[in-house]
Amino acid sequence: MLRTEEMILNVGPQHPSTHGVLRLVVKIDGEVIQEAEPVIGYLHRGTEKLAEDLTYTQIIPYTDRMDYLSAMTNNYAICHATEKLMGIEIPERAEFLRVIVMELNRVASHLVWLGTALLDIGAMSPFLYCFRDREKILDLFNELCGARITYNYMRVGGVKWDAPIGWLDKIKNFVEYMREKMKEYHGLIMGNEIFLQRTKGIGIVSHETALSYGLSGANLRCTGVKWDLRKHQPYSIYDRFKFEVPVGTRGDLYDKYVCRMQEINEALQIVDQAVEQFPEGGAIMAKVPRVLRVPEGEVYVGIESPRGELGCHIVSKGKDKPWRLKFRRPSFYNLQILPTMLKGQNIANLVAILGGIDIVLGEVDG
Amino acid sequence: MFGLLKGLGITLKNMAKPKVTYKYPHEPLKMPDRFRGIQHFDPEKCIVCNQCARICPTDCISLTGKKHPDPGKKGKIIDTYDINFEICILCDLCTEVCPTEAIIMTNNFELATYSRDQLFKNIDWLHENDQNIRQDNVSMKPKPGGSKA
Amino acid sequence: MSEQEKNASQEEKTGLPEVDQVGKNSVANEGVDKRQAEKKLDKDQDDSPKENKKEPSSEQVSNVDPKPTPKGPQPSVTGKSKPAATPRPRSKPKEEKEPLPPSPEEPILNQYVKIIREKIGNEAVEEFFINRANDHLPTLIIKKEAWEQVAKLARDHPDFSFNYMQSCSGVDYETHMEVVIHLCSLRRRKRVCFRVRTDRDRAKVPSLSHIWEAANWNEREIYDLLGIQFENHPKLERILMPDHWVGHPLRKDYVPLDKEV
Amino acid sequence: MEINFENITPFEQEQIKRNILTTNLEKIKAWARSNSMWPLTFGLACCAIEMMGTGGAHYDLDRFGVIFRASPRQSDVMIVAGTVTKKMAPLLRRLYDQMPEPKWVIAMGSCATAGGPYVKSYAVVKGVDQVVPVDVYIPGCPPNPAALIYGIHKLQEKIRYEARTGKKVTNE
Repeated sequence: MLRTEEMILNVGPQHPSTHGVLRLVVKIDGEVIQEAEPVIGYLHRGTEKLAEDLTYTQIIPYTDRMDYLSAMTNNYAICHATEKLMGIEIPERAEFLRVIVMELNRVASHLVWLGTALLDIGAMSPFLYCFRDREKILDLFNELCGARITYNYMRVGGVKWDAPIGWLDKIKNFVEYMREKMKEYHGLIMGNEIFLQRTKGIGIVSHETALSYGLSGANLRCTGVKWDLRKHQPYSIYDRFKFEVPVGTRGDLYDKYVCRMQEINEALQIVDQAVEQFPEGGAIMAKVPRVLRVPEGEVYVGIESPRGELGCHIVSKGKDKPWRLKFRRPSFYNLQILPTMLKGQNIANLVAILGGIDIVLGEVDG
Repeated sequence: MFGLLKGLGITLKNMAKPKVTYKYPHEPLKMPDRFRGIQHFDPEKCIVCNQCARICPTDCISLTGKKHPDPGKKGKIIDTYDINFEICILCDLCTEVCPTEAIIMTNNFELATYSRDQLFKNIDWLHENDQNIRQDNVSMKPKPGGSKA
Repeated sequence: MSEQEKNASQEEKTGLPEVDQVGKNSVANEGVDKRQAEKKLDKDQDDSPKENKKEPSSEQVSNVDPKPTPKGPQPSVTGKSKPAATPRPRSKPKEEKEPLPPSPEEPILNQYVKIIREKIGNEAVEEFFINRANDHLPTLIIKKEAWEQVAKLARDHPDFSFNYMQSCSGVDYETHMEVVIHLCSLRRRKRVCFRVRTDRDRAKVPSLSHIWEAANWNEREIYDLLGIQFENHPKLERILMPDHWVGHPLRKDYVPLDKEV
Repeated sequence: MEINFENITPFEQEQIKRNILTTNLEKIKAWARSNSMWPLTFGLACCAIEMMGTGGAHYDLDRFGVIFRASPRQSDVMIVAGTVTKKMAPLLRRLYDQMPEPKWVIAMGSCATAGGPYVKSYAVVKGVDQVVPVDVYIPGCPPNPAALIYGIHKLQEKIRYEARTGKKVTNE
């Protein structure tokens, strides 16, 4: 029997495999992790405090920079919460545009996850493929709103830009293209023995634990809990589209992978339907006062971002600036379970598990 | 083992596909019309309403106006107009609120510099920056082109 | 206070005498009556929304004002549900004419209150109302002493079964602090909002991290940014800011120590 | 070997010019360095995603000899991509100190340049140049990959220029 010694290993905050500036203090015994403690806050920028000094329109660009992989959903969260508090109903055309961009953004975000998570377990080429296809989505966004990552696209009461000429056809083509590519990814990854060995049975979470930790998104669904806010607490116009909520059974990394891949398919399906049903003409902005004075009150809305439930809690005191703005950041909740998942695992699985959670540090730290 | 070979086959298939890489530094990169690069400012159109400075989330715009030299006319004309491009986040809100389209976006993005001082753009620089100006500025109004057909 | 609750819970275990049960029910009914009375008040006060709006703005300028803002800090039935009554274009047309028709969630809210009052004690619920702007979200303000018990009840009682914590945030109201949790029951597909108030200077709330694990980091974050202490928290340390940081940034009176690095 | 320059014909002179590269060591060093800049992946926030995107297939930084390294010991350039918070600043400095000389820093995005959108925040460093010396600033939030490539080219130019003239480029 080899005698081993306990040792404390510091991973991060600057590390190629941490998805951002996460620091992990890991206590290992030989190869086995005894204890892991995430240290976060290296990207805490005080968005919530800044938001107290900004008007509701000015906050929207800041939400872009929180979860920078899916800025559209963040835009939507703040706009949706504000609209709820003010009682604004937004035009149908704007709703469709919002759903299209949000679902496209979900695809883009999952592609980044797929590329980087596979990079973590040693596969280089999926990264290049994923970024190649993600670039197509970013080009579409670039054409729509003039930015690639930080869109600032939605406004309280609608959206900023109408779809340019021919944009919807491009989306249709993209959906076709992406479906083709999904088959390619499937062939590239699914049969790969190394991938299966590195993911099957690794990082298992039971659904009770997942619920107690408040996990959401694919992290929750891979444990078998069918919970998708688009379906179960419908917002926007998601009740008009047919889509499935993919769930896993075991709750390991492989299930997470399968869930997310199917989510891409479902998102493409929603985009397809939205483009089909896209209304002819119509306004893209509701009638909104120039200065947004939000009536007094408190509101919490949760929406389904690619990472899980993104909530926005606004406390308003009847001014044009929020009294308190708090985001329920899904990555913050999802990261919390990491010590539990890492306990007793091999050190080599650390990055694989971390990659599987799909965190965005800008969101964890707020 | 079969799975690995299958993946390799897909990789090989992709080798024959056309290149996707842009030849950027050798050929200029065409950006879409709505792309947000840096602002262009037209002093003649400005009515010194201060809306852009007020909407800016980072307060990077500062402007001063002076009285109209022609005493018969009312209003002000612009005197200085500075954008501190160090902290501009290109959120496009200034061009959105401008009633006269005095400040509009351009597609120029080649702005890297050796010093921070050069990122402080004054009225002359912004006026000279008149290439690749965005055509489509009335964003909120519906356009017929965006419809299904 | 806590002794009383202990007694109450003990009574529960030992099997309650029937008289007591009836008494509690009547109290619950009283609560409803009071609510309705307040509703009427609301109608009367509704005519002067502008005056109310001005007051908080003046208060924010001068932080010293000891008086609570008329509406925000004391979310009574009148204050919170007012936005619904103002003549704005509402998403739900049924609310347009009558200032406050009964909310569809009201029986559920009353049931919640009844259960909590039965199981824990009359004083456990301070106030309760429906947050109309937020999809008729039942909102309950809980006494600090009963916070932990209510949370446990909310998770375990079959009529609640709120097994999922949606959000946990702290709010600084300048007069007091508040911890707001939004719970969700996946089985019943219902949401609820619980709030607890605490003193501003010695902010202290019992921790819920042993009930929902999700509360653990959230409470650390609230402690870090707002300075609310959580009793019995396993590891109450700063989470976002560096350990040596001075002050709690999200407090309204926070002054940054250094302008630059 | 002695070469008598007096009696070579103009034709021979032409041949010499074409076939023999006369240069000095500094220039060669600068040429080599500028064409194999290995940046340290110092991705912090949104800009990191654009930096990854630049490394992806469409922009392909490998064309310019820019290959991302994970270790500071192997890299010459630090691309600070994202918001530097006060908690992160000491670590940034340490990583910079760990890099071998000669080293350069690119501040990518307005956060790294001056704090950007978070210029009023309590937790953010207002410009990475307060912590480490910066050679090239790339504005934008986040700069698009082409802007990053332009910035890298700007740095290459700077390296070559400094070697050629021996002068420091500061405000040229």
